[in-house]
Amino acid sequence: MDEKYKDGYVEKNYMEAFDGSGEEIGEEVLNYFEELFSLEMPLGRMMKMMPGMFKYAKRGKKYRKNLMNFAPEMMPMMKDAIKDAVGLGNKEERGV
Amino acid sequence: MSKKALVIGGGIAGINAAVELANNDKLVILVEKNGELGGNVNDMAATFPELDEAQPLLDEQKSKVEDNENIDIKFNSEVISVSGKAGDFKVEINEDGNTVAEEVGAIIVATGFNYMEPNDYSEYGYSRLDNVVTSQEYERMVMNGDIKKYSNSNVVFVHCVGSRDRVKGYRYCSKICCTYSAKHALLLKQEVPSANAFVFYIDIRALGKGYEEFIRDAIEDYGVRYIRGRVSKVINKEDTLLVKAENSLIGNPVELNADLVVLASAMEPQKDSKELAEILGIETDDYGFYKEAQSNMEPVKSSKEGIFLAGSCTAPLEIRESVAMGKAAASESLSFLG
Amino acid sequence: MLEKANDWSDTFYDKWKPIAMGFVNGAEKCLQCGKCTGQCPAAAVNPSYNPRKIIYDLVNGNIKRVLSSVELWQCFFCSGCFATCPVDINFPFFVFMLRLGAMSQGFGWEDVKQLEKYAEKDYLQDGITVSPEERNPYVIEERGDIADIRQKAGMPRQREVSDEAIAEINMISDLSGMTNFMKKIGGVELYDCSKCTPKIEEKCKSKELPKKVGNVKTHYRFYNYGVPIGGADNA
Amino acid sequence: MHKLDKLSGIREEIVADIPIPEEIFYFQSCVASNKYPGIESCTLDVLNKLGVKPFVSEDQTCCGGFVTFANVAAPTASMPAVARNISLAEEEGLDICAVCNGCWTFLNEFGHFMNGNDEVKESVNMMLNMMGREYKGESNIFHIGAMLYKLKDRIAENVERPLEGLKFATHYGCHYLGGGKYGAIDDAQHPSFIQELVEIMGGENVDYTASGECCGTGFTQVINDKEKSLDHSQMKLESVRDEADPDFVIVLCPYCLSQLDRMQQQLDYRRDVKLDIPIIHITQLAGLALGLPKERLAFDAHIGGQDRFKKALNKIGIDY
Repeated sequence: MDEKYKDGYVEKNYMEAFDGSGEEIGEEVLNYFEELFSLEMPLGRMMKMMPGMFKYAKRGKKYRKNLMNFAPEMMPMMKDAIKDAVGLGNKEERGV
Repeated sequence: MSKKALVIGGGIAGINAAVELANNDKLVILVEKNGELGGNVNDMAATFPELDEAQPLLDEQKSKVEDNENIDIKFNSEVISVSGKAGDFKVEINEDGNTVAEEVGAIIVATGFNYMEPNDYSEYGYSRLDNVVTSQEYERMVMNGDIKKYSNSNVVFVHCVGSRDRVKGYRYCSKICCTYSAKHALLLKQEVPSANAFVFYIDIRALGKGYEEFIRDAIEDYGVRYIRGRVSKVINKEDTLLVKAENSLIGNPVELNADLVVLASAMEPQKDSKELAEILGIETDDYGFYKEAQSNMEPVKSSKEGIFLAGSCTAPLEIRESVAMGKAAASESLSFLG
Repeated sequence: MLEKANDWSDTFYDKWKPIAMGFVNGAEKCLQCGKCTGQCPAAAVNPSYNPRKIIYDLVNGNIKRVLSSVELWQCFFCSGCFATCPVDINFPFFVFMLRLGAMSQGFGWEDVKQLEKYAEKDYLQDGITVSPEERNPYVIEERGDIADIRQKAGMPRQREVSDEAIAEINMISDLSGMTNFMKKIGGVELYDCSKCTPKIEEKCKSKELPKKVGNVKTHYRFYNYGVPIGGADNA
Repeated sequence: MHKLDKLSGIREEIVADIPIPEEIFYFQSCVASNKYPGIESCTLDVLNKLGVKPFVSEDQTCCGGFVTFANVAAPTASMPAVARNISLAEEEGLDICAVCNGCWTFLNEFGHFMNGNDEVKESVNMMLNMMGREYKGESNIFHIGAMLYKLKDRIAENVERPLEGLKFATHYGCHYLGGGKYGAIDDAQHPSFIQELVEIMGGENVDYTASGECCGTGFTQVINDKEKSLDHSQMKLESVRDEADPDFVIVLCPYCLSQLDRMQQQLDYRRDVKLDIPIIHITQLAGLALGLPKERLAFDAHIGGQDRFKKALNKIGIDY
């Protein structure tokens, strides 16, 4: 058996591998899931998208054209995102 | 003038309702779908929890009906229409192809249940592998002595086939499978002491007088081995069967070579129970069992006045309770028979 | 060890269902019948692995035990449990979600790191997850170059994926946060057991482990569902 | 012991719903392209021979199932990747035919999920719109096994090389029948449609105990926990060798093919277990019966069972 699974180590049981209580760990994981699965478009997410869009646009004319066609749709989303960013804090209002 | 009563179904509940009414000097019409009385008890080798032989007991019950002058038994017949109200029903019965009209004061429904055919349970290989049988087939094997050939072999009993399963079966618990599987294991041990009996269960639900003791006896006195875990798979391995399950008290998977696998198939409502309900104008639940007027206080009254329920057409029941319900339904119906 | 049930999270399971958008649900229906474990190929080779217990812990809120377990990472993703489950629980999806949860707490990165190359080098660069390059020298010896076989069969030496397609999946990767996610995996430094000396090993037991490396805290996982039996093979 | 004639689990209603199209979008699989090119060439030829024109798109990428379920990619990336691939077929107005259980389940499962969840669909479409694409959710996804079963009459008419005297064992793989139990054409525990196809082609079926077991890849276990993966494959392959001793094992999934084929070599080197079992994909089986030349079958990409390949193929008149 591998050393790290031997009695001495297992005795320092899984309880000590965590910093908080079960409830706290649960909250942490839930927050992480929320971020991972969120479908909203907050400003931060929009900013993260920018490099990807630049990279895509740099590939050639055809790609730029695709993006340009999409631009009119993007403006209202940008506005929404900025509005959300101003009214930060209340997640329920943002419809998460 | 007193009115006739109609009893639908000649199983153990219907027989008792009819006899009870006849003993009170009422005329009874007993409608039976098949050519003989007795219903599902005909396929039974023994009863629990006393292990009495079932057939002599049933014969005694049958003779009470057959010898009774007040009871008119209609074999191979079905109710085709019902009209009128409580105390004054007009009924049409199809008897061997001829339509007979009758006037009755009260109707007792005792249509019983059906053993589910576990064809959808392909993981258990029923009707795909040899030596995988349902409990009903197993009882017949006991009666005609076929189980004698399983000496020195492993016989596996599988609980909850079709019960407590919302995907391929029914959500309800069939109530009696726990005890009758113990009965099957006991019968095996009595007939063939050299065979090993293994019972795979989820929970043991021995809800009846003497049932818990019956199962403990099977474990303690006869050495039937109980393993907690629903069987996952039965596959064929050369000439025998390989049963795969989890021993969920220990938490490890187990494999077992078996020569016979007995599936405790669920009790389901009769296939045509909803059609009959429509003819009678009474309510059923989602599965097709008949609904009582009030589940606790009015267990034998149906949703329509003058129509009474008895036996396993209301829910999975044991013999004892079916008999009690048949008698209760008879006494309640007396008030409509003048 | 005595476990304290009031340390479990009562709200976790209720709250995570809406977050998962209905993708995984129904664990509360579990009957604890064990049909899943009985047919499980992973349970057949790993004695302590048990899907039934993992579901049980999840519903009851003992997520600490689930997330820190080695067993969570032993699932074969074969869906046999889903096929046979009497209440239709799609267990592999739960494992998928729980592994993500475990990663958020710093478990299992060593497994995921080994797989990262398939996403970064193959999927995002060529558009195909399995690359034509063979990593196993024995296979090359036996079979030769796959491009030759393709040519002999009358196909182009390499399956072509258009530049546009690759640009598009790269953009999807950036937009959906996959690129960031992979950067995180790439940034994890793992403890190399092969370089371990008896001295370090001594430290390893006495010193606070797991330690924080790079951006992500990495932890060793535990056999939380019973130390495997069967000798050295099962370590 | 099998009473196959007595009760078949094939779901006729699902089979009846499969259309016989003139053209179909052939969804290329990563393992088929880069490890077993025979699957790719056979699929193209077999579909052509059966009167269905395969449409191949260079814009199609990998389904992304592996990176998602290996937890390498954020799960949010998988939906748009699936939607993008399906939208390619929608642009052509075609249904999709996948040769791999994984591709089939992944496209089907996630496609269904998006169809039933407008919020997700909208968000995914926003991403796709940036690239000038749109996911509508109109194309159906079929497995090649189901397609071949649907076309069994045409196969029967076109058999050029009857597989007489050959014994076939089957391995259906987990993700078609088990994982996709609501969309698959056959029962998860006692499937029989490959056996039926084998009979049509004139071959003989043999059975073994572990026929319903997983191949042992365990998705990522073969990389992360190789010994356990080998344990399981060894159990399965030994059961095949000892009980059935077939000329070919037919699989539905290229990933299973890769595992069962390559682990024979690994088992030989690591554990000194000698197995000589040819593993072939269902399209290669169809290719054999429909008389494709040996180059198109490309059995030389397979590692295990080369001696048996030679023997079996010589039996039906292929100089291998």
